[in-house]
Amino acid sequence: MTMKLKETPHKKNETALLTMVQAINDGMKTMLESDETTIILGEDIGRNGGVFRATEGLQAQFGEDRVVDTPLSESGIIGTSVGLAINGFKPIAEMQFMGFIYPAYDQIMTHVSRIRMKTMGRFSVPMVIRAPYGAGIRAPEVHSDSAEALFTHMPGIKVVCPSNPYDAKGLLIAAIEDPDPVLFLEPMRNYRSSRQEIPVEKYTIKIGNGMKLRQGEDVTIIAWGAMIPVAEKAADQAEEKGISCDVIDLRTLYPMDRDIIAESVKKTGRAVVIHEAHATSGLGNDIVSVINDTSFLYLKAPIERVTGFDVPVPFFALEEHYLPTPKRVLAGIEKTVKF
Amino acid sequence: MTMKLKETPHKKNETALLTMVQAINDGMKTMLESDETTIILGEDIGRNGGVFRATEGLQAQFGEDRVVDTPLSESGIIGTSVGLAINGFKPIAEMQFMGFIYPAYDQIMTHVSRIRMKTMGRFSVPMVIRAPYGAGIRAPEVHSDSAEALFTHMPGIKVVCPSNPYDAKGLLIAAIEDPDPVLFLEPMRNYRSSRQEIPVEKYTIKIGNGMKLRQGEDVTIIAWGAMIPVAEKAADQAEEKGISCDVIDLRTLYPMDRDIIAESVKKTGRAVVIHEAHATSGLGNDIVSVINDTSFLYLKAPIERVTGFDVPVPFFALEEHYLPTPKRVLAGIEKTVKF
Amino acid sequence: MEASYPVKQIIDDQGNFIDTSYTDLIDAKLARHLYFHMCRIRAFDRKAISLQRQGRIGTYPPFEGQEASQVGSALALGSDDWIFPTYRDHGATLTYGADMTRMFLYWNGRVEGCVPPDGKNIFPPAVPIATQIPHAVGASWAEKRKKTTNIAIAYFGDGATSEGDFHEGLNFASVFKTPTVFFNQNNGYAISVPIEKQMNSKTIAQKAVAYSIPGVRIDGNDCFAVYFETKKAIDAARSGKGPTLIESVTWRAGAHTTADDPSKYRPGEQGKDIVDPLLRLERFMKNNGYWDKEANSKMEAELNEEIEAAVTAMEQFSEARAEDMFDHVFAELPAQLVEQKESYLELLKE
Amino acid sequence: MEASYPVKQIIDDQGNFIDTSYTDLIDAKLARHLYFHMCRIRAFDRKAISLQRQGRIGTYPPFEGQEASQVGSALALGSDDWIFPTYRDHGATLTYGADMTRMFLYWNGRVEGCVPPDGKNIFPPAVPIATQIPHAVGASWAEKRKKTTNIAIAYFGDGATSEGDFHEGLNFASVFKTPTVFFNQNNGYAISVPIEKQMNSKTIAQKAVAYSIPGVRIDGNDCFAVYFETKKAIDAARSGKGPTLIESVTWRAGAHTTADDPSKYRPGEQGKDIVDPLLRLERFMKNNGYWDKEANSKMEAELNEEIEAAVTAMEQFSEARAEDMFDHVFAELPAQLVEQKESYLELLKE
Ligand SMILES: Cc1ncc(C[n+]2csc(CCOP(=O)(O)OP(=O)(O)O)c2C)c(N)n1
Ligand SMILES: Cc1ncc(C[n+]2csc(CCOP(=O)(O)OP(=O)(O)O)c2C)c(N)n1
Ligand SMILES: [Mg+2]
Ligand SMILES: [Mg+2]
Repeated sequence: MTMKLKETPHKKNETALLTMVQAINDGMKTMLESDETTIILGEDIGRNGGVFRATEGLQAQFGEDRVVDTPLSESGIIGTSVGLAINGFKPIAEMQFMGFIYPAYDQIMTHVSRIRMKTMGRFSVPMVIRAPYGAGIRAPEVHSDSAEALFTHMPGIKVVCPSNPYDAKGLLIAAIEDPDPVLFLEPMRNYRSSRQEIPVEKYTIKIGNGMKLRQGEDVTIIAWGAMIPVAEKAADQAEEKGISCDVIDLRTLYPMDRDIIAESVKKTGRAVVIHEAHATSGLGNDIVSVINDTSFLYLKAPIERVTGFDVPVPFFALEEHYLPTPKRVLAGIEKTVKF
Repeated sequence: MTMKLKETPHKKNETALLTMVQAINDGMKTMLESDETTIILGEDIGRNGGVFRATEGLQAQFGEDRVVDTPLSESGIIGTSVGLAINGFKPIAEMQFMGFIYPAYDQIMTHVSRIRMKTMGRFSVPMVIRAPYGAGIRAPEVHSDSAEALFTHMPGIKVVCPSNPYDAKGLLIAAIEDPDPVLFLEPMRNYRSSRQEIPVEKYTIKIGNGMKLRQGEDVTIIAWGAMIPVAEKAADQAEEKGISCDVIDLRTLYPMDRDIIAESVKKTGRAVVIHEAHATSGLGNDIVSVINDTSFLYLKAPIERVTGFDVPVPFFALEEHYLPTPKRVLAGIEKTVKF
Repeated sequence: MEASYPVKQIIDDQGNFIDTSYTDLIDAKLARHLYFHMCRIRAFDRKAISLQRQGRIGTYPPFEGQEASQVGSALALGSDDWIFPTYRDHGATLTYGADMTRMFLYWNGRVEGCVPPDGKNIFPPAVPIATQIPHAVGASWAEKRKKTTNIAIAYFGDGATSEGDFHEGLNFASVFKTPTVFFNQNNGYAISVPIEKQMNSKTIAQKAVAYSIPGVRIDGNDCFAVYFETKKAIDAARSGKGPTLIESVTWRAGAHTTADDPSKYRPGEQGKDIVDPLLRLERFMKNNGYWDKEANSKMEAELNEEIEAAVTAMEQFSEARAEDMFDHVFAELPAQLVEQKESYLELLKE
Repeated sequence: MEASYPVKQIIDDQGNFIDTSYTDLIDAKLARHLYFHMCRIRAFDRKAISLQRQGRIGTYPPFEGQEASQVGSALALGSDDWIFPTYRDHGATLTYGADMTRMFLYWNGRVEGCVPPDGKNIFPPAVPIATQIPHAVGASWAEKRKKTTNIAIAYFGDGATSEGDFHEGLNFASVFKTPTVFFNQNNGYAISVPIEKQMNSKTIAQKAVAYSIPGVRIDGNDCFAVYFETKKAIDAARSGKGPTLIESVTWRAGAHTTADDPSKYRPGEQGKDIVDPLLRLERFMKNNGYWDKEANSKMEAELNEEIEAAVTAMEQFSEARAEDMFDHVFAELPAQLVEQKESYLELLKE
């Protein structure tokens, strides 16, 4: 279909002080303006602007045809998005919480991720599935899941998870422009926890590249999304004890930046992996494998994993016990150092 | 409800020569006879006896009330089974192929696995979900998935996967008698590939225990289900090259028998993990972590993973390229030994 | 289609009989019984909202406006029946016998809030929309298999009808003729989405046609219509006639939850014309001389006491234990969970 | 309900007009056009079965008995429309323009079989039941957004109506008034499960009531009824009137697939009374003097040639390449996939 480009001109280097959820809103706005084929679908994303206000104001600006309140039907949202995507549109589908993506799991597993493969590229599904994830906001049951590993185990879809406003906008725009489906995970706890000066103009961050947040010598800490502040705090406390840490924000969970991990672990010889998903079959195990495959001879101690426990995310009175804390991470750091 | 016990008396030590699918049928028959609360639900499991004949003859013997042909509705099958299970029954739900379990993923993830937790044990869901899995039988698209990791990452459900007729019957009966939900994975390729003399009477195999298939000194090979014959062949070929292998059949994927792995790797110092699921976020990474956690100082070489590739299971003309072969496993063995 | 599903009413907004065939069936006792429970759950609901505002409980979904639907249907149940509520149906479960202290605990993030009193078949509120519908079908199917006359009732909203589980559950119920009552509260909205955007059909009752089961549409703010129509559906289920879909047309007077702001999406005037179900019953009682001022103020005082006592009990309830996060995942804890638990409890001690 | 959805017919089993309003609309050209395609796909179907028996292709699901439904509906489509078939609807896709060689390749486990001719909007057959229904809704929604008059047709079976995606797809279509035709082939069985066990409703057409969209029930073995009723639904969709649910009542004459044995679950006499759709059309053509014996045997010879040529092309098709397993997962291969691919190709060389 025709693609009228009507970029709103921004002064170069102009920036705005935004929270992550505002940056995500800005990223969608940017693409709705620049690409007529983008269309947002989801529950309560229109008038209401989404339960987290991520789509605030977008329906008013772009109309009900491009910012669509759908029925309460996740499989319907993803299934119809597949049809829109193979026929010229770029759907951005919002799952209200990651815990509610499961009804759409079949559509994502058997179609979204496989259509390019099963048509040798004749059809493709350039779509983004946005999902707020994680515990720590005193939400009801099932609202706090962290299920990235269910999608990194699904060839054909990329999985991205920013930890700050700048990365959120740049990665979201990259995801929308990606020719393949991308699951875009948004750490609810970071939505408003901090602000950042970010460019008003359109920019992208390459999917697949991690980011070194700080340089250290003794231990490599690997985390993403909502666990980044936890990693930083733990690293601070470690510094006080004279342990200096490399802190890596993976940013993309699939395809994973193995080089940034290997490069760091070859230097430090020790690694602590943090995620809030369950330990068993969590992505932390993949990182252990990456290190096993790339840095075996450099390892001075077993790799430590500090993760959510192998229990369902508990009701919120106990969620702080479920989540990795700086204290638990620090214990892991010291364990590797004292090994 | 009343539980009339009407065990059909079997002569002690009486055995029968059965294929795996016959052993599974025998296991269900045994439980239907001994426990009136067991009920089988699934698509085409009645008159038709299941597309693999696993329920052959059971409806004729036990009636349409206990062996129920359901509508074509996986979420309906699992969702109603939850209701049956919390109200006195032990449903054995058949998913026709593992690739068709995805529509029921939400019910399994948010209810089957969490009901005991969310009611502190007041309600529980003693049910078994049977699912034939794996590639190699020239089946159509989606019929060949191997998705165990999507369930080992789900606290509250156990995952079992036998590789031979004897284990299949014993583990299935244990699963049916288990107070908690069990996903019972059946390797289609092993359904009729071999026969075994197995006890006619009721017996169980403890869920959670792996099995050492052969003793060796140089390398530990860890596999399960359809990969066991591949592991055995590779071990044979390794023997010819003077490399002796410990071969472990995990049998239960969650909870995993970490002791049998650690005990072996501490002896051999080398490990090759085999599974047909995709490498990324596959269970092989968990095993790498188990070894990292338990046997770090004993490792002489990086752990090798020989798995399905990070691509959707291809259409059957290419499936043999997707699956781990003895040749690929042998290459992995030699790599660890020559490291 | 709408025409073939007229809204059944027994009394009008002024509290006068519309359907006079019920004049003998409705007496002071029944009216007061319904009124008591509607007042009770409203008092609970308003207390919960204020507790949330004070930060004494978590996010809370009020049901004000739906009291007639929830009380009328819950009182129609028998003591051995099964009830499968959503997060907004604790008016129904409290009426059916759920413990008020535990109800407050639930909304304060305590798993203890899901544990029903012994012998009460009250399932935890379904959070994933519509997932409880097949559960109700299965539980009632089990009763049928046991040859009892017990039934199950599933509560769900207008938005829930868009989910696959609604469809799959009703199809199973119709095929296996299970004793299930599908009690839909059409309160006009699914969070911000009005029913016109949720579905193209003007009624929810007509969706019963897809399964060839009875569908009825009732005035969900007329507690008598709710009570007697639900009873009919329950009796049909008990007597082996299978499931019924009830559309109880009501109104969510407040916000979706205490975290929601309806002014963003709901025209201010909308719903203004709807007569509060409690007022409507009050008018009926006055019209029929069932109104007893003293008794009422006494009742209100007692309800207030009950609720304050429950709040106190909630706040004095034993601290949440980290152990409980591990102990109820399986009947028997696997080794790795034992390890995770012990090492974490160790760390807590430090 | 059944009464309100009578089976629409244009000709009877003897090939005589029932609905004479069509006498002017049906001429020799149309009859021969339909007959040609029905013969063509039947010849393909029978050839595929024999190839499977000889182990020259994999498991195969025959559609014999459903030719009128598949050809009648496919010929009603326009060249820019979208078609979303199941694994049993290649009679329809072949008629619509799918490549016969690639069709054989598909059933021989070759992914190349899913690639449609350029410009043909033929989606790969849906293997997970009912999942294609929302796809058709989305693709037709896209056409509506582009302001074209193109539509999408979704094929699915009686069993598919039990899945959540059937319900969610039809609900979306009704809410967004998408130009979608839901073409249900009620062939009596879902593998071994007869329709009476699949649903409680006597018809599938009545399920349209749940969405307040038109539902029609047609004789799926009457190629004219299928053709003209599908055309009506398509025209309605093109002109902005939204979706239609068509129940095409037909019969699966053979096994579910070549791996299935219907004698295990289907009474031998069942279906014996059903007149083969090709014979029925042949009778009609004879009754109306459209039958041309020579032309027919010529046609059969030509079809035979076409099919043999396609089989040869399938068997001479280039070998399946391991590379293809990797190369189409993403537009650009991630590093770890490049590594997996290269190391595997290395190993193959050894
Ligand atoms: C599967 C799923 N998707 C989304 C949500 C988020 N959510 C919670 S309540 C709600 C609206 C439900 O509306 P309705 O069924 O009408 O019930 P009501 O809230 O009006 O009582 C939504 C979308 C959820 N809980 N589960
Ligand atoms: C989600 C899912 N569950 C189960 C199956 C296995 N299966 C393949 S075809 C079929 C029956 C389909 O019946 P129907 O919809 O009537 O179509 P028909 O085969 O009669 O053309 C089943 C159960 C599947 N393919 N997908
Ligand atoms: Mg509602
Ligand atoms: Mg069928």
